[in-house]
Amino acid sequence: MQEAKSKKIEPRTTKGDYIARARRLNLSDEQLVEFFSTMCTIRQFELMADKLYAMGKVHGTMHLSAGQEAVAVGTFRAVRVDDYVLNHHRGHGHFIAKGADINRMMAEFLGKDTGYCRGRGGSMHIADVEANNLGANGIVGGGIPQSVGVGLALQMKKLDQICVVLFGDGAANEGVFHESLNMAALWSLPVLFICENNKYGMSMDVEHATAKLPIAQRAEAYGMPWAYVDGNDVLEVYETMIEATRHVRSGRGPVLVEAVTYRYFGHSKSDRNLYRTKDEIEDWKKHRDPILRFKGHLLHAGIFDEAKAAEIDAEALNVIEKAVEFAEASPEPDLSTLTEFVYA
Amino acid sequence: MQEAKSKKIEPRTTKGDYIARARRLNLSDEQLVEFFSTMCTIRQFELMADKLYAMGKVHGTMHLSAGQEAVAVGTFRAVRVDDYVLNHHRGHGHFIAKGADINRMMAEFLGKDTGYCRGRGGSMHIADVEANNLGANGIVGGGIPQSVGVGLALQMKKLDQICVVLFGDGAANEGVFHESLNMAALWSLPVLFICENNKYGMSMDVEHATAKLPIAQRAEAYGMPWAYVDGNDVLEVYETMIEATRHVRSGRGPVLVEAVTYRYFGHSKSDRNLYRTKDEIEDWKKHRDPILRFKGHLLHAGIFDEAKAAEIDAEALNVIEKAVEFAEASPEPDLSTLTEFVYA
Amino acid sequence: MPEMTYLEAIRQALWDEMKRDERVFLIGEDIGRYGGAFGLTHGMLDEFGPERVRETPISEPTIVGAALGAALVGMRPVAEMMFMDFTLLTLDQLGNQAAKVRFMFGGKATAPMVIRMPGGSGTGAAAQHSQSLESLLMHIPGLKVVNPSTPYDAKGLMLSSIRDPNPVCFIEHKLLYKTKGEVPEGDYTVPIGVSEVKRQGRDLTIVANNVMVVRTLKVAEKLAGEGIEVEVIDPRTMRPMDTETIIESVCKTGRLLVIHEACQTGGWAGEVIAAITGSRAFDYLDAPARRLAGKDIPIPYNRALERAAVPQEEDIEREIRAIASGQY
Amino acid sequence: MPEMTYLEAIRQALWDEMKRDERVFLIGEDIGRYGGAFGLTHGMLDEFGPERVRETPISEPTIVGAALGAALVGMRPVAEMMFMDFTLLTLDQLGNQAAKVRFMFGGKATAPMVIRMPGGSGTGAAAQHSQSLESLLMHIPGLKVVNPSTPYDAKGLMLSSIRDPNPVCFIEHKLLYKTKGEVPEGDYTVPIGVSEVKRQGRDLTIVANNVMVVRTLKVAEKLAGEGIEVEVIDPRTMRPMDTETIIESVCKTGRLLVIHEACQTGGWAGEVIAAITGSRAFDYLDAPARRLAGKDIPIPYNRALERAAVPQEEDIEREIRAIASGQY
Ligand SMILES: Cc1ncc(C[n+]2csc(CCOP(=O)(O)OP(=O)(O)O)c2C)c(N)n1
Ligand SMILES: Cc1ncc(C[n+]2csc(CCOP(=O)(O)OP(=O)(O)O)c2C)c(N)n1
Ligand SMILES: [Mg+2]
Ligand SMILES: [Mg+2]
Repeated sequence: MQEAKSKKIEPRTTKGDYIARARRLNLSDEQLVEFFSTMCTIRQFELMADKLYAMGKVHGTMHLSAGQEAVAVGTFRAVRVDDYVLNHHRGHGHFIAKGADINRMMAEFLGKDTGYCRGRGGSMHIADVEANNLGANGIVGGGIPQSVGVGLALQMKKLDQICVVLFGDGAANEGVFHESLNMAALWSLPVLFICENNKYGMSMDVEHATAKLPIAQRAEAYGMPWAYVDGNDVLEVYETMIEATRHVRSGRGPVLVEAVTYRYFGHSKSDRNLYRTKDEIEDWKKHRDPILRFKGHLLHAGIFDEAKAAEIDAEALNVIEKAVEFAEASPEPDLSTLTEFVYA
Repeated sequence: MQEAKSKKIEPRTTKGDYIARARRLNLSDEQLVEFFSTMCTIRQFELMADKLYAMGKVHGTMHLSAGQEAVAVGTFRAVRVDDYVLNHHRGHGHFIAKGADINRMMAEFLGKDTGYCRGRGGSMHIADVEANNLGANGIVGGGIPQSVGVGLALQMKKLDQICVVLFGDGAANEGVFHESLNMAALWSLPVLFICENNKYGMSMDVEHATAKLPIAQRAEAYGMPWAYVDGNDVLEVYETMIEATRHVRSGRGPVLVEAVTYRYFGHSKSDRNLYRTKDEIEDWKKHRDPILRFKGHLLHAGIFDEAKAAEIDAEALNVIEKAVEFAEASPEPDLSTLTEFVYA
Repeated sequence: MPEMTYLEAIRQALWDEMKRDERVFLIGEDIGRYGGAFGLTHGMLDEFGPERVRETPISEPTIVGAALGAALVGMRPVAEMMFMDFTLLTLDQLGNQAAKVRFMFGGKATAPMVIRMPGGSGTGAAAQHSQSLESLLMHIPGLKVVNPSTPYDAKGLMLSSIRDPNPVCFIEHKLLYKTKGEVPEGDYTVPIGVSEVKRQGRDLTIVANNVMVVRTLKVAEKLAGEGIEVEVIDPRTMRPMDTETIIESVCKTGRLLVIHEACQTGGWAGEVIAAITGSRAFDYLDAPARRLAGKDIPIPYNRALERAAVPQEEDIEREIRAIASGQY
Repeated sequence: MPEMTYLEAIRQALWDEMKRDERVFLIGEDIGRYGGAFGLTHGMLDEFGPERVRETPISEPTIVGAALGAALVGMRPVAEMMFMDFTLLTLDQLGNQAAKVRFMFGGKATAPMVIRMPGGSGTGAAAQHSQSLESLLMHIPGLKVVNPSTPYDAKGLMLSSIRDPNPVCFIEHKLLYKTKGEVPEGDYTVPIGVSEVKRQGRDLTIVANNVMVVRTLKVAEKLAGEGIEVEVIDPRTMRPMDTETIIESVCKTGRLLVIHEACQTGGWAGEVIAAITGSRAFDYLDAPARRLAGKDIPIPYNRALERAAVPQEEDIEREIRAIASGQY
């Protein structure tokens, strides 16, 4: 009989002054400001996406991640640029944090030929394979089994990259979650499973979808270490992911991290928010917003002042506005190319 | 956050004299002899099936359960006759224990019109819907999600029957296992999940297929009680199933029981047994055979003597031989009915 | 007769049948408070409660498997796949289990269940939320495949589907949800397996399904002004398919065009053409049977590409004109 | 040229390609010591080790998903579905993911992967282990579907499939595994998308796949003695399908019969008939195109029923005679 080898990974530096934690993690002022700035960029991207949709400029559907920025930034600052990522449908933030070109993202969002997928994919299928970004997915849980294959390939090639796969609280109830965790654990694959628990799968709250919480404890069934973190605290996410990636990269097998967060917008364009209260949303926005909280810490530590913070946010908006300009000026895909790209 | 409510169900009466245990479970001599006799019938059925196959009388494939008789009898003596069962491919024993007509089973095995499925199903699809036997399944794990639906129906109809679903150690790695345990636990459905761990899924030994053992502990991920029992001890199986069905029937939700056992024959007709040693098989046959062990206890307690035991076994063989006669004398399905039964 | 939308007509059928038959229940994702991705089940949770409007975790294979299990023991589940594309996750339970259980068990099992599934493109939902997969489902014996194009048919066919003792794939089209039509208030059924001639004409027989029926009828009206009289047949149920109505029509018109949104290669137009070719209508065919179908590509996101991927009115018009002018 | 079985030919292709290209690996259930349910991968574990002969838990969706993930990052996985029927468990990863990933990503992703899948009836394995599902797979753009009938084609097509940059469904037939034929030792390929005329004839064009090619050729030889000369075309790859070869043949013979084991309704015979009807061959057709296909039922267990469920030599003979005598 095999021994259980699960353990809950606890962030080491939860005590004490917030910025002191950052120091212990060797994060410089510049890095902290960059965390803030990237979170602002993500937020501005999502606000703009919503605005463009309201203006009738977006044909398709979209899933916005405003409120979840800390998971994206905390994760992608902890993993390496050359690590692989398999993303889910609510993936704008992850791609921005991974360093995607905002212009090409926005162009894809607007279905333009200059977009990452030449307008074929849209919001739900943004990918940048050259940058080891293996794409968002319209099928809930669709990327999870693919992470097993990426992990296998990395292991067979004896490379030290890892594969990060992101999915929601709802996705953790798909069968492939079970199959893939079992296989990844069995073969000690370099896969970091990240469950972004934003409390709802569409309208289904996580307590009514999941027999036992936290979701992360499911890792124990496979003898896999797990962590359960405040996904709205970018430093806590970062620290946990540093721990988790160290484990995964060292060949000791996969880890499952659950990051608790909250989405501000409706699930998608069809959402009328009937399943949750305005109060609940407002409460998260006021008291637990990942950007406001982090800004507070930076202000408190004197790393920047309000004016600088506002300037950074303005610059983020500027980047997004430029991206809209770029996207709007970009050509539509040529109709004559309609049937291309089906086969290599 | 929900509290974990898992617990391992421990048989209460593991101590002391074997037959004393039976007494505490209110089992009469007659019942114990019937346990023995039914195990013999199952064994003889499987031996005969193998013989018929060797004689070229069986067209299709088959999966024999010789060695696993105690799981079948221990389970189906603990559940009620009107409980539902969803079975897997290695299901002859379960159906016999549930009380199926041996003649009609044998006729189905030989593809005859008098068989349970009028020769359409064969070994892998024996069913007797009228007797709440919802059939074997050729798809590994195929019955598991159906148990959720049966459980739902029973709950909605406020009936006190339960649904027993059987599957192998290999099947527990299919995605539907996860989905179904989650749903059944979430809704406290009256489903008894029984994982018959015979150490191999075809040639794959359970240690190389399962990231963490025992399989039953996976129930904890769903806050579900579980038990891990010696599947070759009919009394231990029976006792655990009595406990488990009491829990399930009382509306407190599903239970997962893993019963460890061993199959003597190859996986199916294509098996050359390359993945395990003869010694291993012989060891199980000699030292852990469920029928020999149980017989030893009955002899020791003077419930019957060797002559009576031999007589019972001979009678079992007789029943099987009669079934073969019945089946062989039965007509083939009429070719003119080929396209019937597709639609109701 | 009251006017209502296609979406309302389906809801009314579900509602009425749940009132009438307590064995009927809904099972699926976000079908309660949210009302489903398209609002179709809106209000039903309040009316029927969470037990009969059973919201599930995101576990499609087990949704279909659970529907099957419940059906086998006497319930009448109506499961929802939020998008038809997700049916691909469930084809073991649907195709290996539900479709075959009656046959495998020698006629002794009955699985009365409905799987609703909105298909089709036109909403910018891209490749994984826009497919038309009826041709796959039609190929699996044991399944029935229903596919209404009007509110009237939608309600009548849903009532037939729930009452049918077999697994029925009930295919809706997203673009039809808001289309309106007259729908009787009370109980009526449209039989499964009966085509309808939606428009009579002498020059050309067109067989089309769901949204293509609507597009074809529009074009047909336009061309009637020019003296081209097209007969439009809506099979309404893809399996079993009532080919007799098509055969008769072709015997009259001598020409056949099949139009569907599903990709052309392996699509059901082939089935119709083979069936007609193999029938007495062969001798009446004055020209080769034609098909106008979706391109052999996944559905693209970009609006113009998406439009171009499947037959639009202008394509249908062009094709009919070509046929009428004897171009083939 | 050495003789070998269809099964050995496929094994040799896998073996040689794994020697030649270290990116190639096998993944599936019981493919190691057991050698797969049919012994096809027998000996490969010893030769290539457990990393490249990767035995998995029983988790089909993740087997295909893992193959896709590995392919996306430069490997060349060959996954095995023990029986084609189990492919229905994987159609999300195969149809929604692998088939579409290149298109959705605007041409920027490549998924070179092979899924082997033995199909077909005739072994008493009943409804869930005997299906012929090529018609489903053919309908999904982005997939290639390969389906050899001889040892020669099997090896040559397997080499082409592994080297192809797209997801390829490689369909084998259980009854063909033991059939023998000449197979060159060395490296050669049979191109994907090229039909082969397996027998020349002037009276009737027959298109058949896998085991039906073998049966048809036998019948053809027999009837040749009576002066009926049948032309037999094996498409070899179902998608892309080389219809040009069929068109040319029909222009010559004036008659078309399509034979497959897959169920008739929605089967690929419809695709061939529609394609030929819509081609220049229409004018040469002297009689309606016919199809002879599996019955529209799940495969029964009983041997006689099972035999009767799909076309056998006597059915093929009867059909050819009927056509030759102008009965249609
Ligand atoms: C297989 C599948 N089932 C259902 C859907 C419809 N759907 C899209 S997102 C979603 C909710 C997903 O919830 P979660 O995984 O928690 O991610 P979140 O949207 O909350 O970020 C649903 C049901 C889908 N796209 N794919
Ligand atoms: C979905 C599916 N995958 C694979 C198979 C082939 N197969 C039949 S039985 C079996 C092993 C099952 O192992 P387990 O669940 O432990 O049951 P056991 O045979 O040991 O009783 C396999 C791989 C199948 N029938 N269905
Ligand atoms: Mg969520
Ligand atoms: Mg087993």
